[in-house]
Parts: sequence; C-alpha cells; structure tokens
Amino acid sequence: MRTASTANARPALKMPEKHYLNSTYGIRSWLLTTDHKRIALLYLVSVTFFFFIGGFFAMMIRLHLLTPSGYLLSADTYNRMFTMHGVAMIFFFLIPSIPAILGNFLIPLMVGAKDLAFPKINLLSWYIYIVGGCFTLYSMVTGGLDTGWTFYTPLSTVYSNSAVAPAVVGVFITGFSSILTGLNFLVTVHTMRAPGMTWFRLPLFVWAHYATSVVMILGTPVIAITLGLAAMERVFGLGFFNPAMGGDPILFQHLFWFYSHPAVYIMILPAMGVISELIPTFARKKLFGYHFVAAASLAIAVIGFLVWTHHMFLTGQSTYAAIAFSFLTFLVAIPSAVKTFNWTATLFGGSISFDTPMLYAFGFLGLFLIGGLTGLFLGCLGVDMHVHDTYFVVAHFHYIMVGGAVMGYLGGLHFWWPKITGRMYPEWLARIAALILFVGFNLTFFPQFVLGYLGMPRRYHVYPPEFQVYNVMSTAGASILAVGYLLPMIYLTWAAFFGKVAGDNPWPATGLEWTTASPPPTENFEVTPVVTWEAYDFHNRPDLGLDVPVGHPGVVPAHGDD
Amino acid sequence: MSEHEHSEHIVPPGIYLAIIITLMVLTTVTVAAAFVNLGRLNIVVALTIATVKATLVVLFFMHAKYSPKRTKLVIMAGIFWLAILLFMTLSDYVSRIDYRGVRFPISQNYSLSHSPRS
Amino acid sequence: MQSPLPFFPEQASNFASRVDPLFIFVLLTCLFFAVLVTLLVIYAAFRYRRTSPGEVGSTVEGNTLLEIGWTTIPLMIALVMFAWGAVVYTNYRIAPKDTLDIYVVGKQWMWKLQQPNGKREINELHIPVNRDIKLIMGSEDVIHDFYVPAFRVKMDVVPGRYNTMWFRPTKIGKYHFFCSQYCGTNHAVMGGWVTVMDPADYAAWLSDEAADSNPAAAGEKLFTQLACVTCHLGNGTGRAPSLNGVYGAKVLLADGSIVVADDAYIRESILQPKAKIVAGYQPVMPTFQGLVTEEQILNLTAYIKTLQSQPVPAKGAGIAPAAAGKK
Amino acid sequence: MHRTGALYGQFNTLEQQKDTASLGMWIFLVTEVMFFGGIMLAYAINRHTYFHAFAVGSNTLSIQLGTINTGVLLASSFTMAMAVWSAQTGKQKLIPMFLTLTILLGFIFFGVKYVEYAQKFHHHLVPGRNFDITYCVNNPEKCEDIDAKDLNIERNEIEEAMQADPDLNAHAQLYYSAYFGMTGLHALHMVIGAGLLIWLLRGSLAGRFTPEWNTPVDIVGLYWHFVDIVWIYLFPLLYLIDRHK
Repeated sequence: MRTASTANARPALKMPEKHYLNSTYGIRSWLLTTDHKRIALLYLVSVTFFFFIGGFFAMMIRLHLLTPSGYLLSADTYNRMFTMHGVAMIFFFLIPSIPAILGNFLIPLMVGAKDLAFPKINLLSWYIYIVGGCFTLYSMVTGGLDTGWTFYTPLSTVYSNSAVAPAVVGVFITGFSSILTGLNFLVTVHTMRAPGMTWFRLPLFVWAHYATSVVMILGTPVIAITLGLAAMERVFGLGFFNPAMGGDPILFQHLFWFYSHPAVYIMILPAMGVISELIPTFARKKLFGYHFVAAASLAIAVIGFLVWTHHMFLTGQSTYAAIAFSFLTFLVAIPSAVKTFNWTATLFGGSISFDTPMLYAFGFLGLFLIGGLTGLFLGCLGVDMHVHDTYFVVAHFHYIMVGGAVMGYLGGLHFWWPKITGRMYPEWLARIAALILFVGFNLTFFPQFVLGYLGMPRRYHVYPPEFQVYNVMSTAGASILAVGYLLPMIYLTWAAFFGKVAGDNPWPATGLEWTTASPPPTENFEVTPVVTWEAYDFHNRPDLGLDVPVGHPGVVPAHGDD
Repeated sequence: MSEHEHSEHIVPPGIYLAIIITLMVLTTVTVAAAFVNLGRLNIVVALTIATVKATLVVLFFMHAKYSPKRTKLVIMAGIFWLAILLFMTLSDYVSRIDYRGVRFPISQNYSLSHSPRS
Repeated sequence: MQSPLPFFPEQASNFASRVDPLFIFVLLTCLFFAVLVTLLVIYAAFRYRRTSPGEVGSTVEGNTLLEIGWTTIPLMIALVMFAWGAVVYTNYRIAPKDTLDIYVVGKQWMWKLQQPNGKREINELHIPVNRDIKLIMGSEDVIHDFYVPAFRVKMDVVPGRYNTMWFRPTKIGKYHFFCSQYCGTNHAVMGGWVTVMDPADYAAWLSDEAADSNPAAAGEKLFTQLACVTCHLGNGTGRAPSLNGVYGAKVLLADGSIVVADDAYIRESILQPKAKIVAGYQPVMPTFQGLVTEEQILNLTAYIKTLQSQPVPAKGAGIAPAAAGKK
Repeated sequence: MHRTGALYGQFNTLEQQKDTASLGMWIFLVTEVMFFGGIMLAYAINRHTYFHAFAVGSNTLSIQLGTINTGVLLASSFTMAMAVWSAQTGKQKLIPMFLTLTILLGFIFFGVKYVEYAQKFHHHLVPGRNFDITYCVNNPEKCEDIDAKDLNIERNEIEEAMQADPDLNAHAQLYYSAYFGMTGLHALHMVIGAGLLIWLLRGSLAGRFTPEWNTPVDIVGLYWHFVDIVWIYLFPLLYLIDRHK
C-alpha cells in the first residue's frame, strides 16, 4: 500500500544544507521578501487565520440553528454571523487559498523559473490583501456587517445600520491583490517557461491557474468598480443602485454577479488543477485526455463569464434573457463533466495507492460530483423557481466550495507539504482526518438539500418547527467537520518542524518541482532545467526509480530530441 | 521559451504627426456632428468617431500594429469581455416587458404612493 | 400527516405538479451519473490498486472517441433539462388572462396585501381555490421575495418596479409563505399564511368582519397579525418604542412636549402615527387607517393595557423620565 | 529600480525582461478596461432610462472647455509617443523635453478640469443634498458666468424635459453621479500617470534610458495612452449627448 519506494530505498535522508527557509533569518527577511515561496507561506498564515475566523462564525450559525426558535443569538447577531462567515470565507479564504498559496509556491517551480515575473508586485499583492483584510476585520469588530456577503442594494447602501462601508472598502482593496496575482501568473506562464517546457508539457495545475488568472484579471475589476460605487452611494449618496433616487438595484446584481459567478471558478478551477496532479501521481499513469482537460479549464473560464444572471432568474429580469442564460448555464456544466470523466478514466489501468492526498482526491471526486450535478437543478429554470434562495442553494455551493475547493486545497497541501517544508506529515493521522472530514461534510450539508426542497429559505435565524430534524443533523455534522479541520492544522504544523525528513521526491511524482531539493533553494533550481518529458510520464523517467517493465509494449522512445 | 521573435519596431515621428493631426480633425468633426440633429444616429456617429480615434491611438501611439500576436490577443480579449459585460447586461434591459406590457424603460412610471391600479 | 423525515412539501398549486416531475427527472438523471461514476471509481480503486512499491500504470493516454462521446451525450441530456425547465418557467412568467389580481407590498418586515375589492390584510392572504391568482408586487424599501413552498413559486419584490407572479391553488388548506430574499434584521419572521378557501367561503370572508370575544386576547392576536410586534419589541431595541408600561404613563415627544398615553393617544398613534412622534424615533410607522376597525382599535388598546404588568425596559419605552416631566 | 539596463534576477535575458514588462502592462490595461466598463454600463442603462435628464445635464457642461481638454490630452499623447521615440533612438536631450511637455499638458488638463468642477460646485450640480438642476435658472444672479441667452435656452430645455420626466432633478443627479464618477476616476488615473511621468523625468535627466533599455518609458507610455483613450470615449458620452438645440 505505502508508496515512498524511493524513500525506503535511500536509508538516510537529509535536509539540504541551504534552502529558502534558512537562507536568511529575521522578521525583515520575511516581511520584505520577494521570494515567491516565502510569500506563499505569508499567505498560508494569513489565509488560515481568516479560515478559522470564518469557521468560528459557521459554528455559531450551526449551533444557533439547532432549535427552531434559535436560543443562542439575536436576529441581528445571527445576520452578522452569516454575513461575516460569507465574507471571510469567500473573499479572504477561498479566492486566495489555492492560487495565492499553492499557485504562488508552485507555478515558478513547475515551469522551471527562478521566480514569478514580478516578484515585487507579488509581495505588494500580499500587503494589499492584508490591508483589505484589516478593513474588513475593523468592520467586524465595530458593529459587524449584516448585508449578506452579496451586499445587495438598497439594503447595504441605505437601510443597513452596520459597518458596511469599511467592509466594502476592504473587499474592494483585496480585489486588487487578486488582480495582481492573476496578472503575475499569466505573464509568468507566457514568458518564464524553462527551455523545453512547451505549452502542452505544462502540468494541468498550471493550465488551471492560467484559466483562473484569466477570470481574475477580467472579472475582479468589475466587482471593484461596483463595490466602489456602492461605497460611494453609502457615504456620499450617489444614486446608481438606489431606487429612491431613480437607480436600479438589479443593475447592482448584474455587476455583482458578473464577477461573483466567475469567482466560483476562481475557487474551483485551482482545486481541479490540484486533483489533476494528484490522480496521475497516485495512479502512476498519464492523465487521460490531457488536451481535453486543459481545454476544459479554458472553456470553463470563458463560458463561466456568460452565465451570471442565473443568480437572478427570479428578480424579474426579462424572460428572454433568463432563457438564454439558462441555456449557457447548461453549456458550462459540460467541461466540468468532461474533467470528471477524464479523472475517472485515468484510474483505469493505473497503479493506485491510497496515500492521504489520494484520499482527498477521491473525496473531491465524490463531493464535486454531487455539487456539480445539483447545479443542474438550479440552472434549470423550472426547478429554480422553487429552490432558488433556499437551503438547496446553500447545500449546492457548499458542496462545490467546501467539498470541492477545500478538499482540493487540503489534498494539495498534504501532497506538497514535503516540498514546502521538507518533512512528512503523520500518514495514518492524516488518513483518519480525511475520513472524518468526508463523513462530517456529508452529514452537514446533505440534509440541507432536503431542507431546501421542503422550502426552508436561506438566511433565517428562526424557522418553522417542521424543519428541525434536518437542521439537527446538519449541526451534528458541523461539529464533526470542525474536528476534521482542526486536526490537519495541528499535525501539519507539527510536521513542519518535527516530521520525518521527506526527501526530494517522496511519492514519486513527475513534475519539475520534484526535481529540485525539498525544501527548494531560494533560486529554485541550481541550473536552469531543460524539460525533455511530457507531463505525468512515468515510463520515461529512470530517475524516479520505478519498475518500468522492460520491453513494455506501451513504452515509447523518450521525447528528448527536441 | 516564449514565441517572440520581434525586434523593437521604431515608428518614425512623421507617422505620429500624421496621427495627431487626424485625431484633432476627428475631434472637430465629432463636435460639429453633435450640433446636427441626426436623431438616434447622433450617438452612433459619436461612438464611431471615438472608436476610430481610439483605434489610431492603440495601433500607432501604443505600437499595437507592430506588436507580437500575443499583445493583439490581449487587446482582443479586453474588447471581447467588455462587449460581454455591456451587451449581455443590456440584453436583459431591452427585452424586459412589465406586467402592463410596458417595455423598458419603465421606471419613470413607477410610484408607490398611488395605488398601482390607478 | 407528515412523516418524520419529509422529502417533498405539499403539492397545492398547478405549478407543484409541474415542478415536481421536472425535479424528479433531473434527480434521476443526476443519480444515474453519480452512481455510475462512483461505481467506476470504486471498481478502479480495487481492481487497479498498487501491488508492489515500484509498480507503474499503463501507458494509455486518452481516446478521442470517448471524449467526444462524453461531451455530446451529457450535452444532449442537459439540453432536454434546459428545454423542459424553460417551458415551465415561461408558463410561470406569462400570466393567463382573467386572473384574480392581488396587490402585495413588502416592507421591512411585513407584507401588506390587498384584495380586488380593497380589503386589506397583513401577513395573511386569503384566496379561492382553482382560480388563477396574480400577485402584483412592489416594495417600500429593500428587496424582498414572496415564496410559497407548497405552490413551488417565488418572485423577488424589488423597490422601484413591479414584479408579478401567478399560480392556481389546487387544494384547500393553510400554507406557509416566506420572504426568501434576505432583507435585514427580521427577515426570518417576515412571513405568514396563505389560506386557500372554497370559493363560497372566500366570498363570505371578503364581506365578513369576524370578531373575537375577549378584547385583550383579540388585541394580542392582532398585535402579531398586523406585525406591530416586529417594530414594537418588548425589550425596547426595536425601531419603535416598547409599549411595556406605556398605558397611562407620560410620553416624551420629539418636539419636547409630553403627553399622557391614554386611549385617545393610542388611537391617534395607530391611525395617524406621524402626528405625535416619540423622542428618539423615526416616523416610520405606516398608517392603519382603513386597515383596522374601531372594534379592533379597542382590542389593541385593551391589549396594550395588559402590558402594564410587564417590566418597563431601561430604554426605548419612550416614557418621559420624571425630571423631564417637571418642565 | 535605479539600475540602468539592469537584468533582474528572475530573468535570463534582457529581451525576456522587456517582453514580460510589456505583456504585464497590456494585461493590466485590460483590467482597466473592465474597471471602466462597469461604470460605463451604469451610465448606458441610466442614459437609456432617463434620456431627458441626461440631455439636460449634459447641456449644462461647457463644450468649449471639454473640447479644449480633449485637444490637450491628445497632444500630450503625441508628446508621450515622441518621448518613447526619443528613448528608442537614443536622443538623450529630447527625452526630458518631451516628458516635460507631456507633464505640462497633463497639468493644463487638471487646470481646466478644476475650473469645470468649481463651476459645478457653484451651480449646485454636485450630487448630494444641495443638488438642484434648476438652481441657475432660478437664481440667475448667483450664476453670472452664464450669459442670459444661454440661461434662457436652459430654462426652456428644463421645462420641456419636466413634461416628459417630472422627477427630472433626481435623474439629472444620476447624470452628475456618472459625470463625477467617470471623470473623477479618469482624473485619478491622470494623477497616477503624472506621478509616473515625473519619476521618468528624473530618470531621463540622469540619462538612464537608452535604446537598449527604455522599458519604463515604454510601459508608462502605454498607460498614458490608455488614459487618453478613456477620455476619447468620455468626451462624447458626457459632453455631446444632445447638443443640437
């Protein structure tokens, strides 16, 4: 079952003498670093901080909903809790999580570059993230925010008496962090690839991030200007979104969802990229249909921009527009389906191990499947008129965001933890944690599908007693889930300092990042690597030390001639 | 490595001069056209002239004409996505019909103070 | 009547019998794919599990025919879902002729509904069975959403414009309706009941003014029904003053004057709420002129009298402090 | 940032470095397009909905000042292009000269914009509590800078528009929200651009830009031209809605 054959083969693994973690010391060397690997760790710390803030709010919400009359929180407090849960999780955890941590760390390594194209801008984007985060935290401690993470006007601009302005400004600022990260990735992939690293030799993780970056740079400016206008409206009384002044609240929703629907793909595409790395590695087999998976990423990024009003089918938008957007919504489901089929097909004929990252990949497959398929219900106009704005929606997007994106994130974190820290996490504990997460997650969110179809609207701090059974299940699941999230945080931190030394390529995997030391040196590679192999090609990599059958019928001559 | 091969193209000042003169002339034309009543065509004329001017600036002042394909792709992507934002949103507005059969724009007739039936 | 783990809400309108089959179609299709992929993954995980540490997989790289197949087949199925859904939705968005029109106004946090003959209700809707009903909806403040799960229909109520929805109730009974677009503090209690009645009963109800025998109890019921309770919170934190202990007390008004809260004051405050504003509050209360009968005012007053026994909150009652009273 | 022709650590060749910088700027400009796109959309929908109010609002702007500013900005784009050309051809003396001209024209633009904003402020045309589209018509003595003939035309226009749109004042305020939103955002970009130009000017005086290495001049130029393009659209959209009266 255990892999790490190469790790076992070599008796004494040692950490490299000099690597990016010990090259310089002191707080300044971290806060002023332009090393993409260190910036990734800065992001890791700050993003984890926001994850636990958001998680705390989530726990309060679930505890409160244990009883129909909600004994724990007042209506206003509850409203603040779910709003701040959404804002913290979406803008400060999910959107930066995989791109800014794993993407930042890995993209230069994967394309064989010494750093991102604009290292200073990379650091700047972390500072922008922190400034935006501070504004939002300020809003959280000075009266909170009770508009829902969607900031719908005129509730947010006129009627709410919570600290809307600082929160909106915070999200506005953080948007620029996202834009700069996306810009950096795009340029890096275009101009910084190592010799031999052609477009179709790029790992699919890079393709997924390329698509993500496209969404980031084209969508984020729109939410920035929208929130900017909303903030102006709240502070100075501009009137674009205020019906009392002749403005149109539906326009706000158009502009908001123009970004916020594609933003869903900012969260899920990188997770898909992680899964596309995990499955070939732990099945020891090329990913089935590489070109189709890469193209599917781009297709999602493009078609994802054409579907936003499916969040607005029942706002009274034109019937014709609704029909057109519903059609496009069904189209965007196809590339995701193609990816899922390709991942499944990769398993056939593989040599599958059940290391923790692979368990997360299996978990992702199952949960993303449910999340994606339930999206069809919501895109279907006739069903949406019943389930829109109910718990069905809540369950659906948690299956995508938590079941998909967070599973991918944790899987990736485990997979690359030996590369990031040079040390291995405790395998059995990690497997148990993955299992707890999977069980807890389903128990939390599956009952919410039923609740939704029964007609329980979302964002209710009290609810009719007939909905209680499912709410109790959901709260029970949430408690299990909380344990599942605490465990990895504890043992990963422990492993970073005291774990077994992992070696350069413990799995082994084929990516360029595994050819350098673990942890990598500051300049990533001692010499600029020259790539001579296709992505995920285990058969033509004698350096991995695997037992490729001699005269294997499928073994093709090395592509090293170009 | 990337697919660039271009060496920097230097545009002679004469072309710049020709462009700026054209731009000034077009500015005059657009102001003059605004004083002629063309009905709905006024906005069309104004935006067409603006687009011609913008194109000249992009192609020559910004050297897009001499830039690699990649730059052109970036420009086209920008225009394409702007078009998505503007036209797909407007597609909702222009096809809205409210319950009285009134087409967009309808908001001017709305007032809650008197009963909707009156 | 309901099982402990209900799955479907009651079917009580023409759309319930159209949305549910569509839902089941999508559900079965999705189940098919979910089960298929899950079984394939489980099968592959066991069949192709690693048997020796150095083992590698096969060299299969892809199959274009397969790719085309699993692109087009799901696409076809998706298009069926789309078309079916669009038909149901279009039918919902285009109301038939000759409907019973009811005007709905959403307001933080109550619904005001008006029958064609002008009869008004708050948080209650009475409609006859088997008749096409059209709701014409506007909002006074933020976006709300009128949602009746048993009817499978909802529609946002957007300030600055009218939205409409229609349905035909098919079953006599009482059904929950909710606000399903988040609208601020009391979003969760901004709901009520739709009562579907036999047409004869409906006609009788339209002309009937039923009364309760015990004035204070009837008043208490009205206090909730008319949504007074959403603003006049007992602990004084609402948007309107608490009414605990207010009857007979001196009240400080916004213009600095002081009045005694007697029957006449309470009556005036219900009918012309803007006449005397309590200090520290905004004039946000709507008038109930024409909405409540004289008898109901008496009932409400009787109820407010009973609040004498409740503890008076430290702030928010609007009761003039002793010092101010001497002025 | 102060090394001439420096090759930064992450790059292998100067060519790659220049390529990267230019691509980065172009992508950034695309995000700027989308940024302005959002407010353009708000403008388009409101203009369609409240055409009368937008026409009235537009006609209170000074077309002379608008046209002058358009000319000034186009000219500054020309001088900027010339500055890039000077750097590319190694004309060391000309670079600071053209940069100075560009900055100067930028400041003329600010000056004219300031005059316009101040005027709007005096005429109670800034969105907010004091906004009153009829202020000048009703208080001609407070608006002596508008001559009586123009004021008469304005009065007729407002009265006519009131027939079609009784809520004219509120909707004209939307026009002015768009006006200040769009021109304000544009001016903010100009300020950033002017800052970058001054930084370039320092570099050019120190002789840092050569035919081999002039990336900063090149990419700041791209930015400046983009700001110019935004104005090319703002001018007809804001000043030329309904002038033929």
